This record gives sequence, C-alpha cells and structure tokens, in this order.
Amino acid sequence: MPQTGNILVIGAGIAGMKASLMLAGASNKVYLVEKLPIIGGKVIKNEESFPNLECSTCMVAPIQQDVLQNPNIETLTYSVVEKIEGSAGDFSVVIRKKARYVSLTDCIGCGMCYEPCPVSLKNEWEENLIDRKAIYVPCSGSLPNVPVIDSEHCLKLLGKEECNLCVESCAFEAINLDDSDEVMEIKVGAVILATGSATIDLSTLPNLGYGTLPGVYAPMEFERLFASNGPTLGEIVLRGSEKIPESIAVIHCAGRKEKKYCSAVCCMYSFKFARFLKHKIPSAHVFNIYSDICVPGKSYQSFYKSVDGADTEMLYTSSIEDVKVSENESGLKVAYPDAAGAMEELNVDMVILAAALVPGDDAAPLAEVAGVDLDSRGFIATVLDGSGSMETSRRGVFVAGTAEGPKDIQNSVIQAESAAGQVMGIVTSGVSGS
Amino acid sequence: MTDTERKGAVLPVAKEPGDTVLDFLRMAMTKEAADAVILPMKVPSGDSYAWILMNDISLLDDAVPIVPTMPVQGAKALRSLTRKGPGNLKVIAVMRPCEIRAAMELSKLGQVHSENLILATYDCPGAVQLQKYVDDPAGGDERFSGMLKKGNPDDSAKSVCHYCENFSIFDSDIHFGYLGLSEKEVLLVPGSGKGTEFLEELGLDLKKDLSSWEKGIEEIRADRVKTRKNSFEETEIQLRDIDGLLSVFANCIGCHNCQSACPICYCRLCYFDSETAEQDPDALITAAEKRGGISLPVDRIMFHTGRMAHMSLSCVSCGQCSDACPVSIPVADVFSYVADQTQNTFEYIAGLNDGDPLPLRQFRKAELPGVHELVKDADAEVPSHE
Amino acid sequence: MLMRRYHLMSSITIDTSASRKIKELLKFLLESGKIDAAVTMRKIPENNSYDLALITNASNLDEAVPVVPVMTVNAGQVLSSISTSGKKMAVVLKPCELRAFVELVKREQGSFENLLTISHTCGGVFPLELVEKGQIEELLPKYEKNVSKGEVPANTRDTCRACEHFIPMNADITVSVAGECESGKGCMMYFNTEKAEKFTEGFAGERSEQKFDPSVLQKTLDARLAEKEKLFSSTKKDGPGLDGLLDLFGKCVGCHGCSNVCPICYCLLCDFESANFDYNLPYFEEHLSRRGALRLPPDTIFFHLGRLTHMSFSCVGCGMCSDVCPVGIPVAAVFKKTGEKTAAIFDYVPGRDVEESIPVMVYKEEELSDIG
Amino acid sequence: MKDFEMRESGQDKKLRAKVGVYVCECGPNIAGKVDLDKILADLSELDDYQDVELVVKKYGFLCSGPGKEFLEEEIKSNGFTHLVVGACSPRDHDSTFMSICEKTDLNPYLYRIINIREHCTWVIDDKEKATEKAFSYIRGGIARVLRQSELFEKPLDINPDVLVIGGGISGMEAALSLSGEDRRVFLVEKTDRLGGVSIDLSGLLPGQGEVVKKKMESVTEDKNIRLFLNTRVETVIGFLGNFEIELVSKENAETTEIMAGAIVVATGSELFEPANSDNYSYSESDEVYTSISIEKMFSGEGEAKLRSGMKPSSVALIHCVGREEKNYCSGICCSYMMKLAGFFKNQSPDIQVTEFYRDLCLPQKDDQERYNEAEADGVTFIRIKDISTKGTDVSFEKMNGEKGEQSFDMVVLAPAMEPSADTEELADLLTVPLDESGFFQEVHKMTNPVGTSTDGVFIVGTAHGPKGVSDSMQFARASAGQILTRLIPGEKLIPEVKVTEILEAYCTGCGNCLDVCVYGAIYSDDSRGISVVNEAVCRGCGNCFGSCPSGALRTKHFTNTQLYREVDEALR
Repeated sequence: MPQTGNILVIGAGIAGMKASLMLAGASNKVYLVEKLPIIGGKVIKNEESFPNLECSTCMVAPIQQDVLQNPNIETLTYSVVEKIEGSAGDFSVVIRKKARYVSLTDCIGCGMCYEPCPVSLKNEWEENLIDRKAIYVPCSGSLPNVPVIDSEHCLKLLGKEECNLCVESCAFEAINLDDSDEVMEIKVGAVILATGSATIDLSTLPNLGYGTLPGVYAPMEFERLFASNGPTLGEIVLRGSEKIPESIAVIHCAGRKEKKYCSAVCCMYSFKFARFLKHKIPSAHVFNIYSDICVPGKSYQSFYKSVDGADTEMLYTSSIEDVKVSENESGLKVAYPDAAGAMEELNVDMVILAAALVPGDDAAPLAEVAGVDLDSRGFIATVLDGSGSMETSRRGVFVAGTAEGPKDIQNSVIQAESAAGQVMGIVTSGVSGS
Repeated sequence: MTDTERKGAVLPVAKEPGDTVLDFLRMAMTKEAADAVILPMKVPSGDSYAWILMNDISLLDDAVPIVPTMPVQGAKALRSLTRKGPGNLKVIAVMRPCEIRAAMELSKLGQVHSENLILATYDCPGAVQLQKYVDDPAGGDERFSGMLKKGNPDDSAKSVCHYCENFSIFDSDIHFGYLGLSEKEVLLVPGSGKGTEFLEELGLDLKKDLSSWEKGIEEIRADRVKTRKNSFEETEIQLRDIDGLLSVFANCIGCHNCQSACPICYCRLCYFDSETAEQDPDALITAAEKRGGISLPVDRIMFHTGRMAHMSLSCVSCGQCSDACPVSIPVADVFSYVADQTQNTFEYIAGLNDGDPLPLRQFRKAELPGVHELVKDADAEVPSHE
Repeated sequence: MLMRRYHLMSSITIDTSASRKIKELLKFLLESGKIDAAVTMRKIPENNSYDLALITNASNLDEAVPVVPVMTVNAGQVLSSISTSGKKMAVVLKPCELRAFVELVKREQGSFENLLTISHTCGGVFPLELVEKGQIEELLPKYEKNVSKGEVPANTRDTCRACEHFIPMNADITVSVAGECESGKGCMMYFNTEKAEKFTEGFAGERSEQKFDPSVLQKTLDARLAEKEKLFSSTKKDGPGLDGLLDLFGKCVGCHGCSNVCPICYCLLCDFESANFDYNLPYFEEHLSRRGALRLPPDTIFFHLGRLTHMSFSCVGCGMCSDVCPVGIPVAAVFKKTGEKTAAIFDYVPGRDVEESIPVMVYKEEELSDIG
Repeated sequence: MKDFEMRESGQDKKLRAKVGVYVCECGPNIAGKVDLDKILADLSELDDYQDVELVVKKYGFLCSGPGKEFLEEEIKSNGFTHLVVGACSPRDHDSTFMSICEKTDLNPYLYRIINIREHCTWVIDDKEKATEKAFSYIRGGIARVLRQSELFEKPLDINPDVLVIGGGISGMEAALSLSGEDRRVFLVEKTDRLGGVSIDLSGLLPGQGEVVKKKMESVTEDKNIRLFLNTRVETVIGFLGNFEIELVSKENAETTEIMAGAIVVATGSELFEPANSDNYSYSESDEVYTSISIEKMFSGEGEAKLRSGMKPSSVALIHCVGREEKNYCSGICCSYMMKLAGFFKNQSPDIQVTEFYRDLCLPQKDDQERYNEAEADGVTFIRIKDISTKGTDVSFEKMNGEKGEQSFDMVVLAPAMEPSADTEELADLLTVPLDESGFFQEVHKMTNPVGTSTDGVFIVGTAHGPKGVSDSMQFARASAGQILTRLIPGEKLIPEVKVTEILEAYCTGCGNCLDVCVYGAIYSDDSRGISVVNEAVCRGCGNCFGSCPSGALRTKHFTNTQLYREVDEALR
C-alpha cells in the first residue's frame, strides 16, 4: 500500500493556512482547497482582532503571502472536494475546480473590468451591505487579487445577452468566457478539514428583531461596518437613515439557549465592539447586556477590565434568553430582566447581537464526502481519546479550527499545528517506514 | 551626601592637608591594606602634573595628593587601568569629587571596574585653570593655597568650580575633610560600606562627630548654589536661540579637544569622526549651493549638540572641556547648564554610587512626568479629526 | 637652500592689494560659471571671527579675505574631503596648505583634477589665541609693513617665522605678496599653468611675459633662516633621549588635539586610540612590579614618538598643532625639526611635487648610502 | 633592477561598476501613470559617476515567466556588477528577483528593488510629479546599490535532538511526538517522578486518567528518550540548532553536558495560595480544601472524606478564588468543579452541593452539558457579587444584593492557576521574557502561541498559561510540529544573512547594545573588553544599531553610508 507524503487541506482560513505552511515546511506536498475565490477565511473580515486589537490584515497578509509563494503548496481557490476514498496513507480525492473565467497567471488585478459590468447584486462576503458586479473580487486587498465571474448572474453566461464588456476592458486577454469546470484526481496520505464555521441565523430568534428591525445588526455586519476596506470605509452609520448612532446595546449570548453551548468568543468580541464604538464615536453611550462573562486565559480578563466602565456600561440580566428588542418612536427598545428579575428598559439607536457560532451550512455535506461523524452540536467530531487528538472518526482524516467547534484564533492555530504534528507523525513514519 | 549619624576619624596633624593624606597612605601601604596608590606627581618640566600608579612607598614623598590643577581627569586614569577588569591589585586613588563621580558613571558603562579600588576624595576648594597654571606654575601654587585657606575658588580657578555644589563628600569610599576646620585638622570620613570596612581594618576608630565640619560645608554649598543659579541664567540668555548657540561656538575650529578631554566620552572613535558622519563631497557642495556658501569644516554645532545628547546625563561638570579648548569657548558652562536640565528631567544625579542605572538604559513605565503633561496639552489643542 | 629657477609665465600687475585682486578673480570665475565654488578665508563681522568658507554664490564674496594672516584650519585637510566631488573649484591656499594637500593627494586623500589652486608668498599667520581675542585688526598694519619690507613680523606662529618655503611651489596662480606688493612696485599675479590660462581667459588686466624674480625675496628668506636657527636651537633641551622628550612632552594631557588638526594625519582611527593600546591588568601589574611606578593613562609620550615616525617627514610646518595644544607644548617646532632632518636624508621636500613619491613608500636599491 | 612603486599611483585604480537598471511597466499600473521614456532618458544621462556604466531598459512584466527569463538573460549577457529593478513592493517580488540573481553569478545582495508602484504611481495622480518622484527614487537606489557589498548564506549544521524541561503531561506528549531513530529527546524533571499535576487529575473526559499513566509507560520504554529525574537545568548557551546545556542532578550534584537543537519548556503551573486573598480565612484543621487535594482523594481512594473519616453531607464549591488578585480567569475551574460536584453526588446521592461563582465560563465542547447535568442532579448554583469564608462558614452577596450566610461540612476552593515557582529563574536562563501575568511570553498571541522571541525555545502546557489537559497536549504537539519542520535531521539551517556586526576596532564594551537586544544575540567578550554579535542568532532588526553612540555597530545591507547616500541622491 503506497504511503504518500501528499496531504489535502480543505479550507484556507487561518487554521488551514497554518497547517499547510507547517506541512510544506517539512517538505510535504500540500493541496489547499478553498471554496471562495480568495484565501484568508473569517479572520481577514475583522478590522482588528482581540485581545491586543492588532490589525487582522497586517497579521494574516504575510501568512497569505507565504502560502501563495510556497512551492510545496498548491492552492486551489474556487474549488470543492467531491470525493475522498481509500484509507489513511492512501486516499484518492476528486476535486472540482469551478470555472473562474479569469486566468490566474495573466490577470494582474488592475480592476479595469469591474466598472463596465452592467450586472449589480448583493456582495455576500460584505454581509450584503454593499453591491458587487458579476465579475468581482470579494473585497479590496483580496489575495489572490484575481476576480471571478459569477456564472449565475453574468448575462453572457446565462445566455441572456451577447455582453462582452469585461473582455473588451481587459488589456491582457485574461478573461475567457468559455472557461469550464475542471476535475482533478490526487492521491494523499492524510486529510485536514479546516472549513471553519458560521454564525447562527439570527432571524430564527424572533424576540431579538433581527431581519425585521433595520437597527439590529449581526456581529459580522458590524465588523464590516467598522472595517476600513468595508462597505462604508469604516464609517458607523445606521442602515437606511445613514445616521451615526448615539446609543448602542450589545446583547451577549444570542442563540446560546437554542444551541445549548457557549460559543467562547462572543464576550471578547462584544467588548471589542464596545472599544470600536467608543473609539469611532467618542460621544456614544454603549451598553453590554450579559448574564455570564467568558474570558478564559491569561490575557483576556485584562482587556475586559479595560473596557468595563471606560467604553461601555455593563448591564447584568438574570436570564439572557428573556431579552426582547422592539421598535419605539425614537429607535429601539431593549427590555431585559435585571438581577432581581424585574423588567428594565433601555432606549437605543442600534443593537448588535453577539451571535452563537454554528457549523457552516457546508459542514454536513463535507462530513458526508469525508466520511466523518459530526458531534451532538453538528460540528465535526474528534476521537475523544482524552489526549486532545485532532483525528476524526475516520483514521487519517483530521479536523482543526472552528470546524471542530467554536474557539478563538489562538486555539484554532494550535489545533492546526497540532493536527499537522499528528499528520507528520503518520506520514513521516509512514514514508520512512515503507 | 552627608548623613547625620555618620562618624569619622581624626588624622594626626601634619604641615599641610596634603601631607596628612600622604601619612595616611604610607600607613595604609605599610599595613598592606593596599598594594599601590594613584596620586598626581609633578612632571619633570615642573609646570604640570601626571597621574602616577606607584607601589614604592618612597615615591610618596614627591607625590602631591591635593593638586592645584587638573591636567588629566582622574576618571580617565582609572579607566585606562581597569577597563578590562578589576585585576588583583588593591589600589587607593585620591582624587577630586568630580573625578570620582566621573569614575562612577564610567563604571555603569563597563569602562571602570572599581571592585579592588578604594576611591578617596578630599574637600576641593576649586582647581586653577590649566593654561594659567602651566604659564605660571609658581603663581598657580600660590593662588591654590589661597583657595585652600578660603575654601572657595578665586578668579584663577575654572569657571565651573565657582558654582560646584559637590565639592565635598559625595559618594566615594573614604573622604578627607578639612574645609572650614581649624588649621591643619583633617577628618577621615567613610563614604561607603567598603570604606568603613577599609578604615576599621586599619584600626581607625570612627567616633569623631562631624557636625561642625558638615555645617561648614553646607554654608559653602549654599552660596555655591546661588552662584550656580546666576551662572545658568547668564548662559540661558546666551543660548536663547540658534543664533545664540552659533555665536557661542563661532570660533570653534572642530579640533574636538573638548571631547578627548572629557572623561565621560569613552568612545574609541566618536560618531562625528567616523565615515558615516563624513559628508559625501557632492552632497556637501549641493548643500552649499542651496545656501550660497558654508563654513568649513562643516557640522560644528551638530558635533557639540550630538555630544551633548550622548553624554549630558552623565556630565559631572569637571570643566576639562573648557580647559582643553584652544579658542577658549566656555564649553563647560554650556554643557553644565544643559546637563543640569537633562539630569533633573530624569531625576538622575550623575556619579551616585547607588547602582542607579543610566536613565537611557532602563525603561520605567512612570517616567518623564513633565513630558506627559506637554503631550497631553498638545493633544488637547489638536482637534481629534477622527 | 637652492631657490628654484622660474621660467617665463604670463602675468599681470596688480594695482590694488593682493587680497582684493584675488577676490576679483574669484568673482569673475564664479560669475562666468567657470567654477562652481570658491574656497577662501572669510571674516565674520558680527563676532569678528574668521573661518574658511566654501562660497558658491558670488554675492557672498564680500566678506571674503583671501590673503589674511589667520589659519583657523589647514585648508589642505579640509580640501581632502571636498576635492573628489565632480565640481570645479578655485581654492586660495597658503603655501603650507598647498603643500599639505599635495602630501594628502599622494596618499589618495584628494585630487587636483577639478581644482584651480591660487596661492601667494606668505608672511606667516598669527596664533589662534590672538585671533580669538580679536586682536588681528590692530596687528595688521604693522604686519603688512614688516612683510613688504621683508622683515619677519613679530608674534606670528614660531614655525611661520622659521618657514623658508613661503614661496608657493606649484600653484596654478601665484600672487607675490611678500617683498613686492606693498613696496610701491605693485605685485604680480602669475599664471603658471595652462589650466590657469584656460580658467582666467577674459579676466581683466593685460598680460605680459614675466619671470618671477626670487632674489627680491632673498632678504625675507635670510631673515626666516635666521629665525629657524634660533627656533631649532631653543628646542634642544638638555640632551636628547627620554629625558629630553620628557621635558618637552611631560606635561602632555593626551588629548591628541595635535593629530586631529594636523593635515597629514588622515587616519580615521589613530592606532594609539585603537584596541592595540588597550592594556589588560597583568600588563600594569607586571610593569608596576618592575618599575615601581607608571604613568596613567599610559603611552602619552609614546603617542608623539609614534606620530613622528608615521608622518614627520611629510610635516609642512603649518603650526596648527602648537596652536591647539592646551598646555602650550612647542609640538610644531619639534615636528618641523625632526621632519626636515629625516626628509633631508632622502633629499625629500614634503609638498614639493605631487609626482614625487613618499620616501617610506618606495624601495630604491641605492638609498641611505651615507648611513650604510 | 628597476625601482618599482610599492603601489600604483592613485588615479587609474577606480572602481569599475556596470549597473543594470530595469523598470517594469506593470501593465497600466506604472507605464500608464508616469512618463516612462523620460525616466529612462534621464537615467541614461546620469553623470553622477564617471566610473560607472548604466544600462537602462524597460519591460512589460518582469515578474511574469518570460519577464524573468528576459532579466536572467540580460544579467548574464551584460555581466552586471549591480542590478536595480524599478517595480512593485519588495513584499511582492523581492524574493522573485533575488532568485533570478542566484541563477546568474550576480550576488543577490548587489541588487535592489525600488517600489515605484505603491510609493509613486498608485498614490500620485499628477503624472509629472509621479515621474519626478519615480526618477529620484531610482537614482537614490543606484547610489545605494553601489555601496552594497556581497553577502552569503552561511548554512549551519544543526543538532536535531530536543531538550524537554518538565515531565508533566505536556512534556511527555512533546517528548513522545518528537523522539525517533534520528532524533533523541532529553526529558528533564526536577521531581523524582513523571506525571506532574495531571497524575492526580481523573480528567474531564472518561478515560483521561489512564492517558497520563499510559504516557508515563511509553516515555520510560521509549529508547530514544533519555530521562533525567531529580535534575534541573543549570546553564543554556547557544541558539536554534546549537544549544549547549548543563544539567545538574539534585541527588549527587553531578553535572551532565548535552547538546540539543531546540528546547521545549513544559514546567507547568501551581495553584494560587488562597491565604494570599483576604476573602478566605481558615486554619489547617478546618475542613477547607483546595480542588487539587479533593482530586487526589477521588483519584486515590475514590472517596472524599472529612478529617473525621465521615463523608460530608453538605459541600460548598467556591469558584474564582484569586481571580481578582491575578486579574485573569483560568478558564477550566468551572468544568472541573462541576465534575467534582458529580463525584460528590455519586459518593452520597442526598448530599447538598452548592457552587458559588462570579461568572460561569463554559467554552469547552461539553461544558454546557456538564452544567445542565449538574443542575439536574440538584446542585445549587449561586452567582455572587462578593464572598468570604471563615473556616466552613460562607457569607456571600448575590447579584440582586441579597446577602446570605451558610455553613457547610466541607468547603472546596478552586484557586487560580499561576506560574510555577522557578519560572523567573528559567526565563533568565533562556532569555525568554515573562508577560504581565508572570507566564512565559509567547512570540505572538494569536499566530504563534508556542514560539518565543528566543528562536528554538518553545512553551507548552500551563507554562504558557492556564489551560486544561487536552489543550496542553495540543500545545505540545504544535511545538513538536514546529520542531519537526525547523530541525530536519541532516538538513542545514540558514540563519538570517542581513545581520549586525560589531567592529572590534571601535567597540569599547559599554554594553548599551546588550540591553536593547531582544533576541539575546549579543554577548560580552570580557577578555577583549568588547561586545560580540552571534550572527547565528541575530535577526538583523537593527535595535542595537541605534543604541551605539560611537557607531561601532554596522547592520549589513543597511549601513549608514548606504542610507545617507540613497537619501542624498534622491533629494538632489
């Protein structure tokens, strides 16, 4: 049975990239498959990351550059894994490289083709806060800086119109409208699943008013509002009214009751939001409505203490699940039971919900393809051998990052490097053993 | 720093305070409490002195411990001896307080290792300006003995001596005190643990009450502080702006004597002499073209302000730089004035032997209180343009 | 000392003082764009001090005093840092400054390529002490009278009074100041080289073929040689050897100012300041046990011996070293005397000719025969 | 025999240099924004240097495949001594052009990339000004490249073996993940047994207790792991790949010298001393225990009994002991306290268990479930604003301000986890700084939590900070992963090339640079009284460069002369 040093990593977020770099560093060949047109995952969507509020892009861009320039890593963006067969040390994998319609080698990302494109639709990467064209890159500073044509909306590809505007605008003949998907087969010795997670669909929580009340924001929406390369270039303005909010309530543990677990990171990013708001709008009043504070580890509580009282007013509620958000004439009304259980009311312009982290909607199909079990919460399960092993129920297939459950960047990176460490244990012993 | 409950010992009276010191040193060497001493001796031409390390007791007869002028700063002699380590010779060095203070600063820079040194100081009435002494040695000796009697410098002394506050016991191991006392009486005061041990080893009983001597010293210090304030006010007017600075250093010919005479300037090759600071010929002339002409050699003010930036925190205002200047620029007054301010900003006293590291080599969270206010005011004025 | 024979050169007679004439020449050269910059002494009225200046704009020439008995810094030393720029420059140099620069060019420290050298017969300069006290103005009239009469002016630098090379040897343009100019006969400006001719094309004053007649300065030369005899005998303390040296250099404070201002000392880091002269403790302990006493810091006298061996044969006797010595040691006199003695063995005159190689740098089969 | 000159006369010996200047059009990004031909023309007429020949050309995409071949061919055919490329940010293609130089015999450090895209064409709209700026940037670049000197990589042999300090669960896991035929592991433990703290923990997950024992067996049996019990580390000198370590045995004070390529610090942590907090006062005889002593009872005899031998009928479990004093939450106490609650309930079903907590921190996967089970089991959870105990009497204040008093048979305190005793001493030894909580300082909180500023020293387990057993073991495997990629047996290590050197002639050993060197790359050579840079450790950050008053320090590739000449030329 041939033992091969190749490794498949699915998902190019912080966990996927760190695992790939470590494995490539030990001169293994890594196939890094990412479903989006760009790499970087969730972290690059936040302007700054806790606890020391370091600029996320400055932290991640060098890692992205290392991945793109590493000879041992073959990065396949805009691609999905369709089949993983075989067993540890000898998996055969089928990967579908979706048609990008723009050549990765010829295009230099000059952006001349975006403007002429007549089609305009919501940009999901920017949480639909801004529009994008049919030919687009998700955000400025995308890596690789090469656009992709959205075949479900491009008039030419849908056969509606003979539109060639983007092709004509390209000085480098980098656009080829009759590009097609490509399927490739590879042999790998191990697989690491690093497909990340999603936030709960807040519209399923009726009494918080997300989706019906425009002033209620999901956490990622606020992150993009605050981002300097985001839809509003960092200006915090309310949807529709374009007004700068004067009072904001951040409600913790949105969806915790329903999901029956604490998502570990929401307290910290809620405090981060308070710091952002006070920094951008010094005159604003910020409130954090909480029932529990989860700031584990040696450096998180000091950040919480620095925010408490300075950037925000902490309001304790005896039961977070009974918090209700409704509309009133001046904006939003937040009702919550205080320590003694009596209902208190707070009038604010804006509400931000610290939403629970849930498995991505592609988690179940991926588990299917990878032949691995999910845990009770729908995340990818690991073999609970008591030593924190990152191996899944299927030998030779590992998981790392928030695909295994909610965690912060530090633990995602540790899990990625720990999984890579375990893979190197098998592969090297495998290779040297054979 | 005098502290009240400290006690001293009275030394047997001799002709001059200097002779009392020599008797003490002879006694110390015969008792093998020290292997050698460092003392000034007259040079053959008789018009200057040099530091001599000697272990032959007979040579002490020609030594002049309390020396009228300061040809070479004592700290430079100590540096040349102990830069590469303390060695195993026990040596007593008898020098002026500003020389020992300079040696303390150098020990913080790894240039002096004083483990096996007994640093002795004496009450310094001031020192005759070097050129004046060399021109007329006999006159210089006479003026100096006058100063010894009065306890204050006369007009032949260096300008810095007129406002020197640290002319008596500062932080040396042992100190010979005599200013303000009755004729020829010399007190021997321990300044550090090492000093006390050394004196006890020699069997001296330290019981003499020092309060009257200390009171005399305080009186002298009080009016030195006044002179210091006036002198700094004058220098402040001179240095009110860049033109003031330029006019003070107008005659400077860039010979860097002041840097070589300074005990704190320990660099082997001064940055301003190295090729990095040397101007590229084309760049020099392009700069000249911008102004229509430049004075040569270039960068004289840069050299002085640069040297200030590097050493002013350790400046003990010993006045050697003015003595070495061929065109008599009052370099010492300018550097003392600046050092006074920089050292106050860091609440740092140059030359203290309490192991307080150099301000620029340590980081303290709460530092430079004054500066924080400045920054805050500056921030307040600037509208936050977020 | 054999006076050099001079060939026929085109020259002009000067109606005003040498200083003003050279200033006119500099103005002409700057305004005509023939040169990019001029180097000359300058008087700064407000604090009545002098300095050497590099002037690129003709309007700044008014404070220039090209011929003045003051030397704040040896121009040869300064030239070594600016002569290698691509710019054309006219430089007014005293004979010893020009000779110092020649010695530096022999040591790769500069080049004549873009320089137009203007020099003049020199009456000697006053020590810095007098310059700093601002007494130059009062001393000038008496100085100029002495110089024009070929007498040695009083209280100038001792090596200037004893200087017999007061006639510039190889300048492009020479102005005869001493002995001729003020004696009513009007002094001459000689254009010695084609470069001089090329640069001064179109400069006022009709040209005439003249030969420089050194005999006019014979009187000055004899007076200088007599002064030299007096100076050299005064430096002979009671016998040579260490005692003599100790008498002379005993009071040296080791500030090395003499080497900093010496134009010939071009080393970035003098060997005597480097790690080679940094002794560890066993050295001191061993010497102390042997000799009972030793001077700290060590090598104060050894430094002067070292400098003598490294550069004295190139010493041009400009006197800067004595001027900056804080304890007034007659360094210049000792170096000039020793230098001339050593150079004489190789019949070498420092700064005479840029092609003449430095004695210690060249191996000649027949050499030092009188010593062998 | 002819007289020959010891040295040629000065004039004709000038430096001959031939500099290739290639400006990349970068499609419209550069060509479209500046007058490229004017730049090329001005550059070719540059007369700054009579002794330098400039070859000035432009090309469409120098970073494209054909572009790279074109440049390689140009270097070879022209025989350039220096190369300047006017293009994009060094971050994009510095390494691309350096690898092209490596293919020719032009030393890659005699080349410079000048960023005229991000610095000029992308930020200046006025074409004329952008042209002027691009030209002056390239002119400065030429001046600088001419003063650059060749630098060479100096590959170093490495020792693949690893020293692991601390025989707890993370130390053992790191040792087992690293040991192999071609890599020995030296496992040093200061006590007389392996297992550390975790040996007494029955673990949160079923079977976790046995994991520790299994690991101990495999460590003792592994022939590639050399175990040193009752031993401490005396001295550590060296850098990644070449550490010289002295171990001292506590029994017979005998020292052993070992060589290792990397060091894993797994020295674990200790519990905060409750007496240091004025909320809890109790004496030896009171029935007040810390959580670890209860864990020992349960994993030992399987029961937790009072001193009287009786089983307690009421227990108070108090969380967050010392959290205010330490100003951090240890993150796992809530989980293990609820586990202990479960053990007490199994021990005596009708036992009354009350848990007092400030915040419930349940971030781990099955924490919430464990909380729900405990609540279902009848454990009372009281969230408190303030609490204090006298022996087993507990007085507390709830969130709604209600005050309460209750006494219990037994009180169990969950103290915060703090750094182990010899952390400070070991930190000095390894020149690794400590962070504000007193734990070892990781080099980057998020992207490299196991690395430290001293390359080759890694921190795992609770030495890095409070964490559970499985997290500790993941940290251990992550450090093993980094070591497996950095120290590959047989391969060489290439340290940083652009390092700093100290000129012995100028240095007087004052030690300014020693203080500012974060990587401990400078040591003082007492015999010569000077400071010396260890070029294998130096990262070329240049901190020391600024601290030296006499300029005795030179950072290769960034010398003062190079920088000043570049600026002078650019501003002409």
